[in-house]
Amino acid sequence: MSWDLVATNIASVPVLAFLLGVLAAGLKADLRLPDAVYQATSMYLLLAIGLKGGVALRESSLTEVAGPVAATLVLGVIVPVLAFVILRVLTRLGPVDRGALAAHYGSTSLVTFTAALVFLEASNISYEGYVATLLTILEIPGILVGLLLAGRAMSGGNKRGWSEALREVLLGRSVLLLAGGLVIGYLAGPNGYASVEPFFGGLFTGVLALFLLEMGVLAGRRLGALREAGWGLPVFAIAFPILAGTLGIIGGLVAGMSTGGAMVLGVLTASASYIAAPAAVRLALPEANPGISLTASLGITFPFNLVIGIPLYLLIAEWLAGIL
Amino acid sequence: MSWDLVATNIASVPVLAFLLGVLAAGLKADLRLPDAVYQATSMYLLLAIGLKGGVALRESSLTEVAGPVAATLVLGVIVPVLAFVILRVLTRLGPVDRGALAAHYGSTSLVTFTAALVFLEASNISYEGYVATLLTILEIPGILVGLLLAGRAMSGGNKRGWSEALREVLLGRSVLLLAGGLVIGYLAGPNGYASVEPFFGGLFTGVLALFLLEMGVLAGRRLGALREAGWGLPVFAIAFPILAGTLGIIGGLVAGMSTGGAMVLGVLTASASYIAAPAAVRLALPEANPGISLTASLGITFPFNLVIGIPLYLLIAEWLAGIL
Amino acid sequence: MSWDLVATNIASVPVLAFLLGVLAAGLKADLRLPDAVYQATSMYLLLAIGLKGGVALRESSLTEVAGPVAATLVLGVIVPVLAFVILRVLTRLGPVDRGALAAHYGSTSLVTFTAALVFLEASNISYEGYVATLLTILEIPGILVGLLLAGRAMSGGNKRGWSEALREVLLGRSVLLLAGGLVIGYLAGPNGYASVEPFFGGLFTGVLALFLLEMGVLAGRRLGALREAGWGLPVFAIAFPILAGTLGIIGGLVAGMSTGGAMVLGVLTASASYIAAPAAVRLALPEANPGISLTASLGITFPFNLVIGIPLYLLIAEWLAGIL
Amino acid sequence: MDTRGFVTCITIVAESIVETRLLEGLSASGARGWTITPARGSGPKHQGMSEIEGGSIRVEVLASASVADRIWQLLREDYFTNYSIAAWEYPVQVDRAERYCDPAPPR
Amino acid sequence: MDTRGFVTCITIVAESIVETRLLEGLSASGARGWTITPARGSGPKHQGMSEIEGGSIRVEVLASASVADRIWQLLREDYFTNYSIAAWEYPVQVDRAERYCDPAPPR
Amino acid sequence: MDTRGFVTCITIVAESIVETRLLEGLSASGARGWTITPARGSGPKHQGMSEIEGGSIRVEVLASASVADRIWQLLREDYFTNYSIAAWEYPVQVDRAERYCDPAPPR
Ligand SMILES: Nc1ncnc2c1ncn2[C@@H]1O[C@H](COP(=O)(O)O)[C@@H](O)[C@H]1O
Ligand SMILES: Nc1ncnc2c1ncn2[C@@H]1O[C@H](COP(=O)(O)O)[C@@H](O)[C@H]1O
Ligand SMILES: Nc1ncnc2c1ncn2[C@@H]1O[C@H](COP(=O)(O)O)[C@@H](O)[C@H]1O
Ligand code: NA
Ligand code: NA
Ligand code: NA
Repeated sequence: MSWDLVATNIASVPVLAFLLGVLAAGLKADLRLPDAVYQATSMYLLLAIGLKGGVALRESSLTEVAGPVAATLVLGVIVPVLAFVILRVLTRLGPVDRGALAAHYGSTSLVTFTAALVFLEASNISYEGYVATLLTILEIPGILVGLLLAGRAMSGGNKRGWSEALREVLLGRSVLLLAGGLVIGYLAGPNGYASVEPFFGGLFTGVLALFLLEMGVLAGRRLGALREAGWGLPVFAIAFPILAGTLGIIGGLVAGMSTGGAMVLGVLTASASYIAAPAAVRLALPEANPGISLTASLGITFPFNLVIGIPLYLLIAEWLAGIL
Repeated sequence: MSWDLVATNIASVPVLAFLLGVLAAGLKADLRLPDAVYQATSMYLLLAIGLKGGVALRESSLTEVAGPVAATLVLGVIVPVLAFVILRVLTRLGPVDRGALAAHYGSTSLVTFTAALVFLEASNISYEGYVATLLTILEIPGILVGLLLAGRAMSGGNKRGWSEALREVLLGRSVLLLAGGLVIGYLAGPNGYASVEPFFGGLFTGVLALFLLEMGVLAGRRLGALREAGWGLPVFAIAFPILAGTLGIIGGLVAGMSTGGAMVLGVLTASASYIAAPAAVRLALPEANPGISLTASLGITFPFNLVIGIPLYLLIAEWLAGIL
Repeated sequence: MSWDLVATNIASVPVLAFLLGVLAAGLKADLRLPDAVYQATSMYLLLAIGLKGGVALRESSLTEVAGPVAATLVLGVIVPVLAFVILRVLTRLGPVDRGALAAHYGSTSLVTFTAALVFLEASNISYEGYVATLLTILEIPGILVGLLLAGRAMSGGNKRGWSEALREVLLGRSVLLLAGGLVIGYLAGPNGYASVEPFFGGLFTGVLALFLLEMGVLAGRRLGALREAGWGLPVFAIAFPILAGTLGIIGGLVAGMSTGGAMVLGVLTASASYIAAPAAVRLALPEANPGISLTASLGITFPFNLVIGIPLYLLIAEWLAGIL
Repeated sequence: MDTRGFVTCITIVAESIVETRLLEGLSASGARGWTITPARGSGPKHQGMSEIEGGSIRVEVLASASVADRIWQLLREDYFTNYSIAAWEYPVQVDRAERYCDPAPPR
Repeated sequence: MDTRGFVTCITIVAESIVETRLLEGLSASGARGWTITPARGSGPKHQGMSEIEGGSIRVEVLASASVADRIWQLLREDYFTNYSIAAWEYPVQVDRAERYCDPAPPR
Repeated sequence: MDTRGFVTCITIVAESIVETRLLEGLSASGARGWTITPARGSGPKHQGMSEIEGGSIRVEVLASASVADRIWQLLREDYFTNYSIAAWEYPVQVDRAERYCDPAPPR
């Protein structure tokens, strides 16, 4: 694999800020953003991604988008099922914890997606404007499938928790701000967007860097909890994203997306949720140990994708685009 | 009335963000900004408006400003008195609650004012740079007149509460930041402003959009409380702004302002306070039910002005400018 | 001294915002930023200074930087010792409180440094890009020397407090974000920085203005506590910065820095810490009265440097550059 | 009118994710009000979830002894097993005791 | 030196708009200190004001029984009728009891 | 299984700068958990430090009486003289009392 790409990716300010955060966590130093600012920053990122995607969506025809949307929905079902099955082989976890992990890996990570876009833009590689739509779509089905897989295993079943979890996913911040941003961007169009571009566009990479500093601290702390896990979980948390990412890239290419676009879809399937999924899982599957899922998704998969995965998926996409 | 103007206004990112907030409130979803960020954002908007107004003020002569300032002061007395009287006809509220409402409608709404400026700029209609001065001036008298009207009705009278309320109005954030910003902008001038323009100028519309998302949630929740009120209050909350706005426009035109400037003065008189006034009223008139005033000003008048009022007042201003 | 320079400095938006904050504190009005936003803003400033400095550092050769770094280290030892000795003459404070003050004045103030850069840029005076490195270096030794001076006087000695204080200084936010930013900026280089420039560069002066508004409130409150102190402390808090600043300027010129660069080093030695030092001192020297150090450093020295000191140090630097 | 009286104050520290559900449960148990403060903490079972999802909440409920018992019941049945929870109660004296104990039937 | 003793802890939850006034009142009633935490909540009279003006505050005051009585008096006279307030008291044990109860004459 | 029992609740208000040290001390005294809320306040000795360094913290610790005594000891030895601290204790009733009082040997 081309270490140049990895080097380019690592030498970007957002990724370096992330590594600073990991280092700070290792030193037990306090570099976390205040909670209120962390919340506001994540709202900003969601809305900014949505708005930009909405403006771009105007330029896409329905036929153009239909294929990738269908591919995304299929991937939203396949990926968590695969995760559930593979975890049975790799670990001794029970079905509830495997379902919880499936929900995390079936869903997706906004920040990984965002870092991939920043990487593509820095590398002058184009991608379809409607990828933010795919991000929004992939948020949901993976979580639901994961919950269902775990639920089959559960005796009584907690109706209350399920409806709360459904609500949490459908009406949570992630989906509302992404979907809302898409609609607003679509309606406002390029002219309307121009007036807010200095805020939602110009600042984007800088705000992402600040956010990744915080995510680095969180990931670093999770990494510390790793010692308690066995071998199966870390292996899963690195190998599964490569598998799922490759599936996503294939799906994107088959659906007719460009190399850059297919790579982004690969990043979406490869990345694991650490915001929407943990909340929903905590409500619907309180028996699951939240530490396991978070250590895997936030402590291992997230840094792996951010530093190595992103350039790797681009290489895979370029390679597969040559074959298919 | 020209639906094109309304459509242009609605299709702007800030107004759409507001509507997203209202929708989220309806769905009982949590899209509120963290409180600390909400506070900071409103400080930013106040300071930014003040600074820009202060720079513009340097280019205005005293004679030019004197007339509009006088008109604003007169309107600051007339509008709350009118509100107090009209509420006696339309509702069964006692004098204390009517005084409270008069204080809200006599004062003004920063965000409505700001949205009006953004609308005018998007429509390429010019307005006088000193309008931020009028905003600062109108903050105060309306509240005091409203409190006096209610106070006449009260027996003992709460000296303590009155002096606190006065302090709250005169030394509250709104007035201090607006007036402080005006002075700073005036002293720093265009050169000094240039260095902070990317922050206070460039980001302005984007930050406003984020703030309006939050205001949409607050307004939406208030809207929900509407069912408990009778018919009189909603009628007042829509009809009175049109009346007061028209008076403001006439005042502006008579004082020699341009069409755009007169429209802005109309927006100031038409809009109702939901930050400075509620605080002052709560201290000076604790007997008043704060729910009534907030439902009217924040739940009805604010959305009405933001979506329909702003283009409407421009039409009225253009029409009256042709007549007068 | 040239009042023109002072006037130019005062008429800048950040300094005027500071004065507004002082005024608000005098009026007992509440213009403080919410705590979370204050924390985030100071993280932003530290990281932004570090990043910019890191990018600039790439263009400096090691030989070029070695002299100024050595000068800074020497100043980091001399300045607190001088402060400790002079305080014995000027005040009746015991060794513990004098050591605490020495730690504050031996370290440095990020915001004063930042305001000096903004001032130099507004005046089109160039300075060496590596000054942020000197800032980072000077953060630490002054605090340690001050603690040692006080510690000699203490009987038992609080081992626990000392190691905590050391940790607080070395792994506190100031040092980690400045040093981290330097490394990130160095690695990312001009290309990597370009993508975050609108955030960390463009907004810088505006964010500084908002931060100084808050600092004005804090300084103004401290100023209020001044009446309780005698004459010695205020005299020290104004005279010592001039002395230390002159030493810093001489050090800079001798080490081969430009006039602008030497002036910045003078600002570093002249300014007193009010974030890193207070925390470290509180942990290592709990017997010291924190009110004394904060009143001097935040209530007197900080406003003095910001308003008068900055142009004064430039004049001294220009004058000494002509002589040496 | 002196309406002093004793009521029970239950303090509950919980992961903030369960806030909506918990408040509904309190209401259904007959509580007529509560006060929430943001919190964070550590305990024997700490699962590190709260650090990501907005920390914990600390809920204080003033209620009659019987409502308090129903709240303990609720906590035992729905929360202690799977969630990070600490709770304690003690008697407090209030004015206008009827505000906290009105015999409003549990919803 | 063991200076343990019992004092009264009054907790007051109030709309944050009245903070300045309330603290002056506590001071005038003889309280020598207080601790404030941010809060939000719900109660039988909730008027929805706090949601806009920065929520509520939760004030704890340790004081002697007589100062506590004066504080209850203050609440009854100036706050209960028109403001959203909850308050409760209970006895607590402290060290250095004189810090909380010094016979400083009410200002 | 009804495991109700009484434990001691100590509340400590301290400058936030001492948080790390204080929590280590609590742990060493045998406390098995704590709950922290952000706070600010005023007291007879207030030194105005907290206003810059992130205010105060309010720490609640549920523990056995003997652990509580060790915590008081800690406060007296290391904190009362030089730091701004207020602390008070009172008995509370809990469920699952063993969670708070396990005879874990003090570390
Ligand atoms: N002994 C204790 N004293 C005070 N708070 C506690 C104690 N134990 C647990 N808590 C609180 O309850 C939460 C949940 O504890 P746990 O269920 O052990 O994870 C912790 O985060 C603390 O906030
Ligand atoms: N039963 C209760 N338990 C705890 N806090 C309460 C209770 N009732 C009221 N409160 C608090 O007091 C505030 C004012 O209540 P109210 O006067 O009913 O609006 C609420 O916002 C709550 O924070
Ligand atoms: N009488 C009191 N009631 C409640 N809290 C207090 C009291 N006295 C002091 N405090 C708290 O303890 C902190 C330190 O007090 P002090 O040591 O006097 O500076 C204050 O900031 C308050 O938060
Ligand atoms: Na995925
Ligand atoms: Na008005
Ligand atoms: Na210095």
